[in-house]
Amino acid sequence: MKEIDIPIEASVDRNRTNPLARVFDELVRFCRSRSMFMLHYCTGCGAIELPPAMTSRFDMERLGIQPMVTPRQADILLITGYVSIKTLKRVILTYEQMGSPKYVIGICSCTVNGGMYWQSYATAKQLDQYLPVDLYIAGCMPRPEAVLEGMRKLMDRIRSGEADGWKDYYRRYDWYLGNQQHLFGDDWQTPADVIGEASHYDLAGPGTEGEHTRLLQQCQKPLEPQQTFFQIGGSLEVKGESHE
Amino acid sequence: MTPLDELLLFSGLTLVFLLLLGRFSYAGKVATVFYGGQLLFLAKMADRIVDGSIVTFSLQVELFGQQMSWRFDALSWFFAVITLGAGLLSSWYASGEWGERFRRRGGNLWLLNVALAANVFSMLILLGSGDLLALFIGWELVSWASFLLMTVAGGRAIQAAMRYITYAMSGAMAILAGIVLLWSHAGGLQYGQIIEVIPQLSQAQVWLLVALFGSGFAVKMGLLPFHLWQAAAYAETPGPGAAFFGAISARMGLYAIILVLVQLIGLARLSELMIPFTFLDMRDLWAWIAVLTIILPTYIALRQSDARYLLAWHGIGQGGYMLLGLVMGDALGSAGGLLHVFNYATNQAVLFFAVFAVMFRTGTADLNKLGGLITRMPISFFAMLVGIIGLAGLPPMNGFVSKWFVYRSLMIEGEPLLFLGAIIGTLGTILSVYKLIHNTFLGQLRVEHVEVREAPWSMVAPMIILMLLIFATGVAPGLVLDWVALVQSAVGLPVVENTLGGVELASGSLDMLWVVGVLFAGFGIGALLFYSGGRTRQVHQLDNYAGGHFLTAEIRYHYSDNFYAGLMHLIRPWYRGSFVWLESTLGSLLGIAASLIQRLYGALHPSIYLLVTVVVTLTWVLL
Amino acid sequence: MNTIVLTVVLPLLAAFVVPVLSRVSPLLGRLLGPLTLAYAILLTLQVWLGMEGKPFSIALGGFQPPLGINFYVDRLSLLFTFLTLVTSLLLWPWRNETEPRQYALTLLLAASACGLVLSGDLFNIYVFYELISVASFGLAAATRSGAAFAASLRYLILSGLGSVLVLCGIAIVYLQTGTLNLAQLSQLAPETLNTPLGMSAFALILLGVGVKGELFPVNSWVPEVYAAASSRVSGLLAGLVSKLAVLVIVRLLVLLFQQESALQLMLILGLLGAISGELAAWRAKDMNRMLAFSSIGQLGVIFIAFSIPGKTGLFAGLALSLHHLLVKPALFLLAERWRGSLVGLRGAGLASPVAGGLFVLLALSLVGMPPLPGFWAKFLLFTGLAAQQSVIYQVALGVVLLSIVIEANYLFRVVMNLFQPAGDNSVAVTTDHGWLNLGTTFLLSALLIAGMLLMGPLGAWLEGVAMQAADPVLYFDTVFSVSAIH
Amino acid sequence: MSIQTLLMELVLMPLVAFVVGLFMVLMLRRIGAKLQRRVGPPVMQPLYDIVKLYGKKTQISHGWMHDIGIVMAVGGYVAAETLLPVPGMDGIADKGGLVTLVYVMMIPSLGLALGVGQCANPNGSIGIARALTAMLAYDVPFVIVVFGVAWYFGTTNLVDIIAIQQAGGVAGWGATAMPLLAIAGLFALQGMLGKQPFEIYIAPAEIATGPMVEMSGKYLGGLFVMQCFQLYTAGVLYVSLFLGGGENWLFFLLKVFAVVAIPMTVAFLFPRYKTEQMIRLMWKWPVMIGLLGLAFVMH
Repeated sequence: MKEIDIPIEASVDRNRTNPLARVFDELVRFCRSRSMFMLHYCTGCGAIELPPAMTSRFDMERLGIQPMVTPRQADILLITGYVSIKTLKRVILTYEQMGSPKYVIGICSCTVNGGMYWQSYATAKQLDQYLPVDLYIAGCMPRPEAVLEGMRKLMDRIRSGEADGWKDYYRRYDWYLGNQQHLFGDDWQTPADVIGEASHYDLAGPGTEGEHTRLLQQCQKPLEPQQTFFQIGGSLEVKGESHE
Repeated sequence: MTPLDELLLFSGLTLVFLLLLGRFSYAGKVATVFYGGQLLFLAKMADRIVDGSIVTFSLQVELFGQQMSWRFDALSWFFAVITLGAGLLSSWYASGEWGERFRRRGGNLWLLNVALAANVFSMLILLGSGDLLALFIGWELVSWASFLLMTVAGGRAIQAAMRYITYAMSGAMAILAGIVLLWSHAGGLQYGQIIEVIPQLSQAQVWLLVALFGSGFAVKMGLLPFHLWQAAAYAETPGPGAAFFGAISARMGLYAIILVLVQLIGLARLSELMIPFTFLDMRDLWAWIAVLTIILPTYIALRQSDARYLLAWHGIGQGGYMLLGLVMGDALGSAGGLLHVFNYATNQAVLFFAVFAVMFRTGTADLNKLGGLITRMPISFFAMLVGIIGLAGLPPMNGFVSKWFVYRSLMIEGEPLLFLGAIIGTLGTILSVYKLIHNTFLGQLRVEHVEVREAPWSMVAPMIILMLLIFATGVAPGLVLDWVALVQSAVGLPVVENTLGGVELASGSLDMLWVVGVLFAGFGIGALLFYSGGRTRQVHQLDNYAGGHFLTAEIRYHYSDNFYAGLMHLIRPWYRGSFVWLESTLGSLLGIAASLIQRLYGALHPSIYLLVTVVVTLTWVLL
Repeated sequence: MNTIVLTVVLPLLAAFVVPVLSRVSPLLGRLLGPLTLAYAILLTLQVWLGMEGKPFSIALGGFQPPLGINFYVDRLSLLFTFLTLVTSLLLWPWRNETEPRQYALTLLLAASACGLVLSGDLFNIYVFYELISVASFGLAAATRSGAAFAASLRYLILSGLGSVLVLCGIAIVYLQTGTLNLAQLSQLAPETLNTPLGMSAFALILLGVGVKGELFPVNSWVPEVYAAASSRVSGLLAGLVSKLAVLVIVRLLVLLFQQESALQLMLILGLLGAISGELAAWRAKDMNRMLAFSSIGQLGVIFIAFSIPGKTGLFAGLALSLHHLLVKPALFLLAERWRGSLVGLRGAGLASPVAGGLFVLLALSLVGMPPLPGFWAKFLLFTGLAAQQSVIYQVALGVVLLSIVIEANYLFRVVMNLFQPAGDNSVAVTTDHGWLNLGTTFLLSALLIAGMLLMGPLGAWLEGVAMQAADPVLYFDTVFSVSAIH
Repeated sequence: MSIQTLLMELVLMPLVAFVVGLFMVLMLRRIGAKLQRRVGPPVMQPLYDIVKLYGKKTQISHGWMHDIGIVMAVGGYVAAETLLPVPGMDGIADKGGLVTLVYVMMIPSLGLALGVGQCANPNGSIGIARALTAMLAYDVPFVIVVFGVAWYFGTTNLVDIIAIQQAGGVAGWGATAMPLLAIAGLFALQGMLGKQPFEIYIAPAEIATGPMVEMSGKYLGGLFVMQCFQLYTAGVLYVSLFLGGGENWLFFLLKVFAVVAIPMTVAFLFPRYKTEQMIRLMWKWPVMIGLLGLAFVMH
C-alpha cells in the first residue's frame, strides 16, 4: 500500500463538436442515471438493509434501481460489508466481468477502513485500493435512508459524468493490479483481459500498463486460443487420437 | 435408345466401373462425375415427364408367362432425382479427404463406393418397375444393396445389418405373399390388370393385401412397429453411406406405398376397410401409424447421446410426416408428404454431412464429448444450423413448407388429434435438434479440440450446395411443388395448385417469398438495432459468469448430459422399450422352438419316430 | 436308343472291376470310374438328342410289359440320369485314403440311381433303391471315424426300417392290383388304389422312401451323417439321393395315387420338415450341421411343391429340386474348408475371398434373391400355392415364406462371420482339397449364373419336362404301344 | 393495396408493437409494484433501461452466433408483427396466416437459444433446455386452441378470422363461441410469456436468469426489446383469436392490455413450478379443457 490517496482525474472526454451528439450523450447519461441495475455482493451485515430499501417501504424501483443477478447485467456493484481476501478475489472477478460503465458502492465502514475487522489478518481494509469505488456509504450498518441517499448521490454523479471510477480502473490498471498482486501473490490473474478491453475501447491511459502488468504477463497461465480461426483442409489426422 | 435406357445403362456402367477400377485413387472422383452424368440423363427426360408421358425401358423380359417391363413416370422421376442427388453428393463427400482417411484407417473404400453405386442402381431399377414382379425384384435388389452398404463398417454395423436383413426379408416375404395373392386373382402382375381386379376382390381379400403389402413396405420405411432396425443400421454406416441412407433409402418404402396402396388399390378403397371392433377404417389406421411413427422415434431420438443415432431416429420420425400427408389424400396433404420427401432428404443429408465432418476432425460423434466447435468449424456449424431448422420445420427453410402443407391438410380435413400428434413430434424434434447443435457446436470448446480446423473442401462443398438448396426451396417451394404436382397427377391424387412461394387458398394461403422476405427484413432491422449499439468485444470463453468462480480449461462446464432433465424426469417412465421387448420375446420364442426341434432331431432312437409316424399316419388314413 | 441301358450296366460293371483293377494298376483304377461316367454321360446326351422329346420304353429280357420289366425313358428320367451321372462325376472322390472302395461305391450309387430313375416297375425301383442304400451306407461310413460309424448305423437302422415299410407298401399295391408294372398300375389305380388301403400303401411308401428323401420326421439321421461324412458324400446324399427318393414318390403320385389326401399327407409332412429344418439350422452351431438342417428344410419345401396337384406342382418341384441339386453340393464343398464351429469362421472369407464370394452367391440364390434362379424356382412354388383354394396351401405359403426369412438370417449370419476380421482364437481351416473343391464349386456357381441368364429358355424347357411327366396317359401309351426292341 | 401503403405498414406495425410493448412492460412492473404495495417505476422506465443498455461502453460478446442470436431474437419478432393484423393495417397477414405466425414466433426463441448456447455458460444452457421444455409443455394446449379456432372459422387467415368475429359483434367473438378454448388459451398464454408460475427457465436465484446469464449491454437490451414484442404479440394474437381483434385502436388497445394484464396479475400471486410440475399441469388441465372445447366446436 504505497499510496493512500485516491486520485480522481477529471474526465477527459473526446471533444464532440456535433451538437446532436452532445444531446445524445446527455440522453445516454440521463438514462444511465435513471436505470441502475445493481448487483449486491452481500459480503457482510450491510446486506440486511437492502431488502427494506427495495421493498414497499422505500421502493428503490421508483428511482429505476432494480437488483440483477449476474455481473454481466449489472451496472452497480454493491459491496455490503467487510471483504475477506478470499472474497476479494471474487469481487474483483465480478467487477471485471461487468460491462462498463460500472460503479462500485462500498457500504458499511468495513469497506472504508476495515471497520471492526481492522485487526483481522484476512480482511482487505480499504476497498478502493483494489477497485475504483465511486461512492462509500458509511455506517455500521447504514440505514435504508442512507442507502437511498447514497444512490441518489450516485445518480447525480452519473448524470454529471463525475462517476468515472470505471475509467480510472482502465487507466490506472497497473496500480490496481499491483495492489492486488501484493495481496494475492504474483500469480494472481483473472480470465478477464482488462488491458485488451482498455485498448479495444480506447480507454487505456499511461498507467494501464506497467511493472505489474508485466509481472502478470510473466506469471500468467495462458488461456488456450479461442478466437475464431478459419481454415479449410489441412492434415488428415485427428489430433490426440491414437492411430489404429 | 430411350432416355431411360441411357440412364440405367450409365448407372450400371458406374457400378461396373467401380467394381473393376474402384481401387484406384481417382475412382471416387470419377464416380462422382458419373453420378452427375446420370443426373443429366434424368434431366434429359424431364420434358417428357412434364408432358405427363411415360419413358419406357427398351428391354422387356418375359419369364414364366410374366411380362416384366421398366418405365419412368413422374413419381419415379421425382424419387430418382432425390436418389441421384443424394448419391452424387455422398460420393463427392467420400471422394476426397474423407475417403482417403477412411481407407487409411483400414476401411474398405472400394466396397463403400461399390455399395453406394449398387444402391443407386438398384433404386433406379426399383423406381422404374413397370409391374409388380419387376417391383419385387427391384425391392430385393435394393434390400440387399442396402445390406451391403450397411456391412461396410464391420463390428457393430454387422449386428445392425443382420437385424436389418431379418426385417427386410420378412417384409419382402410379406410383399411376395401379397404379389402371389394378387397374381392368383388377376392372373398377371401388370398394373393395369391389378387396377381392374381390385374392385372385384372382397373386403377381406383387400384387407389381407393391404396388410401384406403395407407391412412389407412399412419395414423399409421404418414405420411402427417395424422401426427398430433402422436407427442403428443407418447410424453405423460410414459417413456418406449414412447420409445417403438417411436421405433417401427408407423412402423407397414410401414410393412403393404410393405405388401400391395409393395408385393400385386407392385411398378410397382403404377407407372402406373397417377395422373390426373399432370405429376406425384402414386409412385412419395408416394415419395413426404415421403419427405414432412421428412421435415415438422422435422422442427416442431425444434420448440419444450419439449424434448419428439421434439423426437416424429422426429419420424414422420424419417418415411419419410423409405418410401422414399422403394418407390424408387431399391435394395439400399429399403435396406436403411428397414435398417432405425432397425437403427431408436435403436436411438429413446435410445434417449427416455435418456430423461426419465433426467426426472427421474430432474422431467422435458422442454428444457428451464435443462442444464449442462453432469457432473452429463455422461452415459445418452453419450447415448443421440450416439442417436443423429444416428438420424441425421452422421458416425460412424448406422443411417448414412441407410440414405446413401437412398441418393445413389436417386442419382442413378436421383431424385434431392427428394434428396434435404431428405438432408434438415437431416440438420433440426442435428439442432434440437443439441438443444436437448445442452439444456439438455451442458451449465450451474442449482443450483437445483447440487445434481443430474446418473440414476440407471436398466435404464442405456438398454441404454448401445442400444449404443453398434447402434455403432456395424454402423461399421458393414452388420449384419443387411443380414436380410434386406432376407426381400427384401421375398417381391420380388431387393436384395442388401452387405458386412460386407456396399455395393460394381461400382458407389461408402461404407465400414464402413474402414470409422469408419479411423475416429477413426483420433480421435487417434487428441487425440495424444491434449494430447501432456500442462496439462489441469478444471475450474468452473462460471469462464467464460462474458465481465468482475462476474457470480454467480443465473444468468441464459444458451442459450436455441429461440435457432435458426436467422433461426426462417426467417422461422417462414412459420409455418402456415395449417394441424391443416384443422383438426379443419373438426371438426367444423362436429360439425355444428351434432348440426343441433340434432336440427332436438329436434323439437317440429315431426309429421310434418312424414307427409312431407310421401308426399315426395309418390311423389317419384308415379312419 | 436302348444304349441308355448302358448307363446302368457300365457303371455297375465298373464298380465290380475297380477294386480288382486298382490292385493291378492304380492309375487305371483311378481313371476307370470317371471315364465310365463320362462315357455314360455321352451316351445319355446321345439318347437325349435322339429321342426328340418323345418318351419311349425299353423292355428288358425279351418279355413285354407288364410281364417283363421295362425301362421308361422320358425327358424327366433322362434328365435325372444325366444329373446323376454328372453329379457323381463332379463329386467323384478323387483323393481318398480308401480309394478303390469309395470308387466302387460311388459307381454303384450312380448305376443304381440310373436304374431307379429309369425303371418302369415298382419292384425294380425297390431293388435299385436298396442298392442305393447299400452304396450310401458305405460312403457315409467311409471316413472311418467313430462319429461316421455311429451316424451310419443310425442311418442304416432308419433306412432298413424304411425299406421294410416300402416293401409293405408295395405288397399292398400288389395285393390290390396284382401287378407292379407302373404303366399297368396307372390304369388300374383309379379303381383299385383309391381306397383307404391304397392310401395306406402310399403312406407306407412315402415314409419308407422319405427316409432318403429327408422327409420329416424320418430324417433324424441327416444331421449326424452329414456332419460326419466327407463333404463330397454329403453333397451326393443331400443333392442327389434325396432327389431320387423324391422322384420315386413323384412318379407314384402321378401314376398311382392321385387322391387329394395323398397330396395333403405329403404337404403336411413337407411343411413340418420345412419349418423344423430351418429352425434347427438356425440354432446349429457348426457348418455341416447347419447345411444338413437347411437341406431338410429345402427338401420340405420341395415336398410342398410336389404336393401341388397337376403340372404346376411338378414344374415348381422340379425347378426347386434342380436348384437345390446345384446349390447344396456346392455349399457342402465349400464347407469342407470351413468345417467345425461357425464362430470359428471369423475372417475365413477374408482369408479366401473367392470362396467367401461364392458362398455369398450360393446363399443368395438359396434364399431366393431375384433374379438368381432360386428366386424363380420359389416364385413358381408361390404362384402354385397361391392358386390353390384349400386353406392348407395358403398356410404352406406362409410357412415357406417364414422359413425363407429364417434361412436368410442364419445363412447371412455365417456370411457376416466369414467377413469379419478374424479374432485371436479362430482358425480358418483349409484342407488340401481346397482347389479341387473350389473349382467344382466355381463350376456349379457358373452353372447357376448361366441358369440365371438363360432363365427364359430354361424355364420353358423345364415346363416341357414337367408337362410330359405329369401325363399318366402318355406313360401308359408309351409303354404298351411301342414294340420292344429286344 | 399499393406498394407504398404496404411498405408503410411494414414499417409501422413493428414500431407500434414496440411502443405498445414498452407500455406493457411498464404495466407489468406497475402491476407487480401495486400488488407489493410499492409505487413502481416511472412511466419511461422501460425506455430508460433499453437506452442505457444500448449505450453501454463495453459490449461483451461471446462470438458471432451470440450476436446473430440477438439479431434473430429481435428480427424474428419484427417480422412476426407484420403477420399480425391490427386495426387499419393488415401487413402481409394474408400471405402467412395463423400457422406461419406460430412458427415465425419460434424463430426468436431459436435465435436466442443459439446465442445463449455460444455463451458457453451452463446456466444459460440449462435455461434454454428448460425454456424448450416449457415450450413443449405450453404448445400442446396452444395448438389445440389454434386448431379449434381455425376449424371454427374455417380459415387460418387472421384477417378473415377477425372479420368474421367483428361481423357478429360480441356474440361472434371467439371467446363467446369457444369459451373452453379461450380458457385453455389463457393457460398457454401464461406459459408462453414465461411468467410465474412457469418461469423455471429464468429462475434467478437458481440458474442466474438462465438464458440471460451472459447477456450484457445491448444483448440484454435486445432481450428487453424482444420482451416488448413478445408481450404485444401474445396479447394481440389472443385478442385476434378470441376477442374479435380491434374495431378501432382504442378498443383494440384496451382489449390487448386487458388480456396481457391477466397473466401479469397471476404471475405475482404464484410461486414457481418445477419443470415437470409445469409439464404435468400444462398437459393435464388446459389440454383437457382444450380438447373438451374442441369437441364442442367440432360437433
